[in-house]
Amino acid sequence: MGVEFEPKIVAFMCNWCTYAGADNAGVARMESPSNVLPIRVMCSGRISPEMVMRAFRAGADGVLVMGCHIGDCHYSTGNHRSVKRMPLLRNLLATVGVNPERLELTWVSAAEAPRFVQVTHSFTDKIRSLGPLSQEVAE
Amino acid sequence: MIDEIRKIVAERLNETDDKGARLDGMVALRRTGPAVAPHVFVAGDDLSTLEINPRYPLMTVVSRLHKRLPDIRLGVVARGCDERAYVEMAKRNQIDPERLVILGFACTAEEALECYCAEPFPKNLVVGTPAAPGPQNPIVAKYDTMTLAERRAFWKQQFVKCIKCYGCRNICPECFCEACAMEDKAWVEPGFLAPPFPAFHLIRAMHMASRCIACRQCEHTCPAHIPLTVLYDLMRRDMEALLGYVPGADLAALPPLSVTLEQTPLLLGDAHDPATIPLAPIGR
Amino acid sequence: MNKLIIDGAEYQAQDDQTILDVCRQNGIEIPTLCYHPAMEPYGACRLCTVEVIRHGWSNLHTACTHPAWDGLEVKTQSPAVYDVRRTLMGLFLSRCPHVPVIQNLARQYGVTEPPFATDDPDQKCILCGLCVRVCNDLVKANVINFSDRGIDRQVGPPFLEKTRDCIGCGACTIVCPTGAIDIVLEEAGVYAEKPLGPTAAIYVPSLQAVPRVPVIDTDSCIRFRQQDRSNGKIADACGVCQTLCEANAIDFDQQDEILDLTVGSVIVATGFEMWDPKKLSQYSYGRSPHIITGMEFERLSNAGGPTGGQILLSDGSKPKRVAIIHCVGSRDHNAHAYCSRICCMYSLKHAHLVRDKTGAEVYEFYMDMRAFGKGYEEFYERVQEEGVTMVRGRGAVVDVLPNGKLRVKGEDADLGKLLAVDVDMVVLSTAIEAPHDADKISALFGLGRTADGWFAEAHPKLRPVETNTDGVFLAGCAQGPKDVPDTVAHAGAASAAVLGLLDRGEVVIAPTVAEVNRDDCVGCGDCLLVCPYTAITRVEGKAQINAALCKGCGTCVATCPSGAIMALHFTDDQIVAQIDGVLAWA
Amino acid sequence: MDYKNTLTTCIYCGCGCQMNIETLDGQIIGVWPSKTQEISQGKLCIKGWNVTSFSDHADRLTTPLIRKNGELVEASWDEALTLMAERLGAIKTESGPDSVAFLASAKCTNEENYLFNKLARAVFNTNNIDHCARL
Amino acid sequence: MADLYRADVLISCLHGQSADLAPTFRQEIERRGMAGEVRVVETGCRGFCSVGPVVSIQPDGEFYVNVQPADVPEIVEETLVKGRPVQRLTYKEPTTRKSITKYDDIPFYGKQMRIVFRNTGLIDPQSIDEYIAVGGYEALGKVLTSMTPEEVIEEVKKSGLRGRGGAGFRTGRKWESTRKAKGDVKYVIANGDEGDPGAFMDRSLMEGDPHAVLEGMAIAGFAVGANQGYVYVRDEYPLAVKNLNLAIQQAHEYGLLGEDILGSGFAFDIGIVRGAGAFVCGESSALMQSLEGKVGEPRSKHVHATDRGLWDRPSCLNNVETLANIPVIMLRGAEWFASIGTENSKGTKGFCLVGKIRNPGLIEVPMGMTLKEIIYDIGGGPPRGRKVKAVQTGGPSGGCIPTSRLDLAVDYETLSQAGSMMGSGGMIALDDRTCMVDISRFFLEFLKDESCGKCAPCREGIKRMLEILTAISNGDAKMGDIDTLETLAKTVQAASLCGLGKSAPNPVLSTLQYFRQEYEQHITEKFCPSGVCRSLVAYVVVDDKCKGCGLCIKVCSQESIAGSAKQPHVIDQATCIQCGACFDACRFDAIQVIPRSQVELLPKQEVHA
Repeated sequence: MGVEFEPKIVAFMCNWCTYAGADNAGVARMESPSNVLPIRVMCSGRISPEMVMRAFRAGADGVLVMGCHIGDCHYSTGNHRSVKRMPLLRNLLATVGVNPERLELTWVSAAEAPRFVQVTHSFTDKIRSLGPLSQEVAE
Repeated sequence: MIDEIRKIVAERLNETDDKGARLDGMVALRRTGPAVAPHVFVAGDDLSTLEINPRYPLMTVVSRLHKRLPDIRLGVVARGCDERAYVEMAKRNQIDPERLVILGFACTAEEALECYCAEPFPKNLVVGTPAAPGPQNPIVAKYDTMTLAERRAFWKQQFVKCIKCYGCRNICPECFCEACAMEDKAWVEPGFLAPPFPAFHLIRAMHMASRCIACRQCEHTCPAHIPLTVLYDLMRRDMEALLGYVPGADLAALPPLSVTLEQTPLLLGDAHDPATIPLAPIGR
Repeated sequence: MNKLIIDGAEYQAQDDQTILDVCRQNGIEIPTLCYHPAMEPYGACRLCTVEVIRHGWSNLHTACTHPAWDGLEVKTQSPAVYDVRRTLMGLFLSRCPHVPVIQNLARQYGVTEPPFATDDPDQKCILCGLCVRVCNDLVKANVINFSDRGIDRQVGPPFLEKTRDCIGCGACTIVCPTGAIDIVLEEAGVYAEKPLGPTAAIYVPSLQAVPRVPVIDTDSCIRFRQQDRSNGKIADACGVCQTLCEANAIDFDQQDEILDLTVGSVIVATGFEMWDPKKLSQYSYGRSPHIITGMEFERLSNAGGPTGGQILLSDGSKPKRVAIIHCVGSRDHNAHAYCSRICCMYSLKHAHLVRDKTGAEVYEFYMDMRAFGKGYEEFYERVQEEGVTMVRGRGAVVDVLPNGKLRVKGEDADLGKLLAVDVDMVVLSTAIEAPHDADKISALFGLGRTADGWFAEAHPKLRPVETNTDGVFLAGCAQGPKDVPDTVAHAGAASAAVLGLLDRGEVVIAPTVAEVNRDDCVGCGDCLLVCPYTAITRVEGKAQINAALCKGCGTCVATCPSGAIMALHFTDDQIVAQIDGVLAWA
Repeated sequence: MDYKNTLTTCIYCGCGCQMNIETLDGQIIGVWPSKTQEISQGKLCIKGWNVTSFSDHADRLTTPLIRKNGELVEASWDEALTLMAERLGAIKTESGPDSVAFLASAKCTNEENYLFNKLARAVFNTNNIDHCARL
Repeated sequence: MADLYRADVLISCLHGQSADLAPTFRQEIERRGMAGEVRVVETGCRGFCSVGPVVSIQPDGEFYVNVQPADVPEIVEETLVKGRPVQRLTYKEPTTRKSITKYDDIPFYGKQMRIVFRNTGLIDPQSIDEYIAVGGYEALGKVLTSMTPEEVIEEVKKSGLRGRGGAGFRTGRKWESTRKAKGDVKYVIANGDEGDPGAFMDRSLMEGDPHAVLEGMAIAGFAVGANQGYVYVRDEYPLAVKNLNLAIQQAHEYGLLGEDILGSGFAFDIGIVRGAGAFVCGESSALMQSLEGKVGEPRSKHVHATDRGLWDRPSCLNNVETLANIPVIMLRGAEWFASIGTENSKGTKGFCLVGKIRNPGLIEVPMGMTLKEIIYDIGGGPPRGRKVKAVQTGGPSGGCIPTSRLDLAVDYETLSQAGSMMGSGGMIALDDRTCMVDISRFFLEFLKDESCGKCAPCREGIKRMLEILTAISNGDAKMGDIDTLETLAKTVQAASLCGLGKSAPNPVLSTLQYFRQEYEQHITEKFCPSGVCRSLVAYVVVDDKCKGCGLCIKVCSQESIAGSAKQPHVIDQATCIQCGACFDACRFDAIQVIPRSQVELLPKQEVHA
């Protein structure tokens, strides 16, 4: 019996908003899928394209980059850079045939614990439907 | 065309401008026997050896000289792509605009076609009449209809040829970094030939997002004949669509990825909800 | 210094002083009508006549004009002086029989009835010239002056016609001893400018003001108005306050200054604003003068307030029944979901005040009595003992009955049934909320906001006075509702936090900063553009990071194509290690 | 300012790709593949691009070094050659010609390799000779 | 050079009908072909108003009175041609009817000493040459060339000269304090305002001898260190203004005014400023306000004008009469001047002697002369059959001195002690036909209009005093009013700011002091013995005395007297307005004044305040 494919999703979370939101979700005992593997960074602007590609290279089936809403960034304009970089990277992935849906950028603030749970669930389901990345990027 | 260029170069080298300053040299190509290589002509040189083909990224020469000789004032015989290269390099302090005079000449129609060049002539046009822009690369033209799978196949089959000679990076006028992320083992683990797909190539593609001026040098110097400019033309298309930035067009325009949304805003979708930012079309 | 004898006692006088100055300085009573300390003595009413003996010669002179020469002997109450003043008052009383000032002065000198026939019984002007002098010499508007001569002399604008030059400053109405001039508010025309009316342009804002010093309202102050009207030509009008201020503490040249202070830390203590009960119509706020908010009740019961602290209805009578409704706009999803924390206790205080001051029945509608503080519970019991009826249930609706009474409807949870009470006055203990301009403040200091609109503290439990932005602290209700003791404690903590930074000389900053490897940096400058704190500058062609400014966000690390910038924490390697780590674990 | 592009051929393998070594006042500042040569047609491999990296590398030997009491010390050619001659000669005589092995470099010219070959085979009479290109 | 004349015809009293005398003389002289020999000069006022117009023929000195144009041919014929006096026209001594042909012999002039008016009436005021001819500007020359300012001041102090304006302040001391006052710009001001209704001596001086004033001012300027002088002249004296301007212009032409006068380096200029017709501007501080173009309103006295006067600069203000004395003092010396007058009132004083006397006119007498001498010797006493009841001196600021005190020697102190005041020099002889209440009311009426209204005692006090006097005069007053009047008067005098207010009560106080019973009679008996207060009197004919001569009928303007010749006449009380004309005309004392109450009640004639 084939083991159902459980996607591995690397979620880069900004320390001030998303990570705090995740923490609140936890505190509020809300359920979010374990597929989502959180990595805390100080700001979504810290995630370079190389970092995302490295995550894919390391076996991630999906990468979530989560940060503060525009204007809420603790460093005022960190998220401005990621909201420019990530779309270009998604297009680039599409250009080389990697499904761009595997990479998503979204904003979750500290107060939006319920939203955090909703985003993680929906992304996990999407990646599960896309299947493992290895299909697309054969060694 | 070449004779006219040689004549003007000769004049410029002997000219003194209004501030009484003279050019220390003119960067151009020189034929020595069978070979042609970049050379700095000075007043009194035999200009008959000055050539304009085969194309080399002369702005890299200018940048190297400007960095090492702080007072040198140079002229350069430049095509459209050289001038565009100069713009992006000057913008990133690799060339000092004060100490450079551009002597632009237009490419021929064949050259424009060969390079699929959208603007085969420089703004500082001195010699030659602008030719019609070349057509779009045929692969790029039909790219929107290609499905992800077709794309994967195309590039896997191309990138597998890559011998990691870093030629594309070395020849590129816009790749002026001392240390290169493509050699960083954190991103590209060493020891593989046919470097890891797609990381190795996408790193440079992402770096060239706001710099690639479509001079085609990388494709010409790739021993594996990988159609790199398809990748970069698509990247330039996405950049222009998303942020309205055309590398090499305007010295004053700020590098789009480094500045805030207020300075160069997103043209598509709403930054407040990244999900609204559309993807380039993908074939079904 | 001159020495002179007044009524037998010796006094000192400056050279430029008059006899009146010396007397007034030493409390010797001399009546005057046409004298004003801020103006040149005029000597018209002659009331200040005193007996002056010099070189043996005794003469009657007006004290206001006669210099206090050395060696003078002055008698201010001699019979001759008394006779002159008595006759003068007779003359004045005959001229102006119905002017109180004149009647009182006349009575002092035994003149109760006008000795002579009165031409014009309504006459109030005694031609003392104070108004003319203040208008010409002080205000410099040159609007009114004497016209005609002798007994026909009168005061008025040129040709006694309305003049556009009158700036409506009211100075003449203030100095006029008999109230013969008053300000007439005209719709348009002469007083189109802001009519000051007889209030002073310099005033103490309120008795509780800190510091309690007078301020000048430059819109009404004659000096500034004349300066504007004459665009600087008349720059020294009036200045009476300056001349009379013994501490000469008045400087007209002070300007508002906008100080650019470079400070190390900022405490944001922008407090709260009262929630507007009009937003929920069921309380009918605004539809009856007797439905007031807690703040308005405070003003009513304040001794300095309009009713001198008495709790009165609009018709001046005392209310017999008062209802106090808690949680108006608080704990209410149509307004503020949070509890405003302070209303329960001040509502109890209001109930006590009503009982104490009016003896009226008090109905207090509350859901939960949050008397959490030290001594609060005891106070709650005491208020109950004073006969306040506690109704445990939200005061839901207030209706204004046709007879002006107010019907408060609500639920009594203890009895489990609905309740309606007709009262004379309803006090709404309204919620408190973040100030209306909180957005501007948060943008200015990079402050976050919690869901309820208050500024976000760094950590609700562990760092209540700090914020996510270094050096910016919160104090008081800016961070959330709190009563006075909590506010004081909170503010104390904020100050301590600031003081902690002050004395240390160098500051410990978070280690998470970035650093440039100068060899790898090619000086392209992208990182300079990226840094929100301008912590990166170009030094000899290469980037350099000022560690004190760098907040460690890492955006520059991700931007640098050649990886020449390394973050000391959250390094690429560490993150990559985490990537491999989590993926390996899953 | 003396800027020169010297046409030369890559030493690392037999392809014989040509490139121009870019020098400024005698310092190597860059490498340009020769676009006019039919073989390389303006292309180079990774070695070709980095052909000049050894030229002023910090670890490059500039003089012979002799280990004296455990530490490598600079020495003159004469001293080094005489030392090698004595020792290698002694080893050969003590342990026979095959006790010495010769490792040549692909980066040397054919002539140099020919001489090296002669030294090994003719002087030391051993066939223990090879070169790094086969590593 | 003016050509020489054999004789001069000096014509005075240029007003009224005498205006055409000069042309008539000129025609006559022209007709006689004597134009080259005889000169006709329209000269200043000789002061003998009762007999004006007067003509005097120089150098012989014949003096003709009441000359009409018709007499001109006779004068020319007899005196100019034949050198014989025309007896018809000479002055006849009233009692002895003896003709006195020479000017000096006439008693009216005999007793006078004309220093201030030394030239008026003798020279042509519009000719500087004549002024110089009689010694004009000699004093200025002497001062500028041989004296220092301090010496000039010392001389004036030694002379004992006091202000002729009325206050009698020592002129020398005033000059000295002006000199000592700090400031390089100082002023000399000549007060020619002469606001008194009864005074006209300043006018005659300014019209008759303007240069005397100018020379006095120049000397004052030199003494106090002023380079600018102003003459403040009443606008109601146009001839004075004209003559003064002419004099200034001529003085400039002769280098006697302007820069570097007589080469002495001293510069002095004089401007004429015309008063705006306010009596109060006679007071120094009000005058200076008016000079500055402001409303004539006095300032408190503690700031002396000699320190801060005109435009806040040291200013020396003297009456024109005072200044006219200066040249004489400089020439004839202080001792000579000090020898004239009393112990502390030196020199002479001009008076305008008017009222119920035979010889009203402008006189100048040495201080110390008794009132009796002035009234009777100079003034010729009251007209036929009348008795002098009192003498009013000082105009509205002065007081009434009863006949019992006529032996009073006139000087500053004696007059003020007597409750009156030297004042401007007005001197009105009152007879029994003048009612003291009415005279006070008249002056207060004037002062009510002239009070500047600034200070309450003067403004309000005078109004109330006038109301009381009017009530008394109308018979509506009660006894207490007199005391109220007195206290009011005392308060106004004590508390008023300036001279006008302080002196305004003098007429009332002095009349109360000497004629209180007249006031009481007006109130208790409701009768005005002088017959002036109309509501209280009635005129009736005394049948037995009335000769029926009809004289009274002729003078009665209301035709209310009836009666046939030689029959006792009857006055119809209904139409009689009690003007008293019949009483004055009747030679047989047949008309008698009786209290109106005795006549059956007829509508009273109110006097309006």
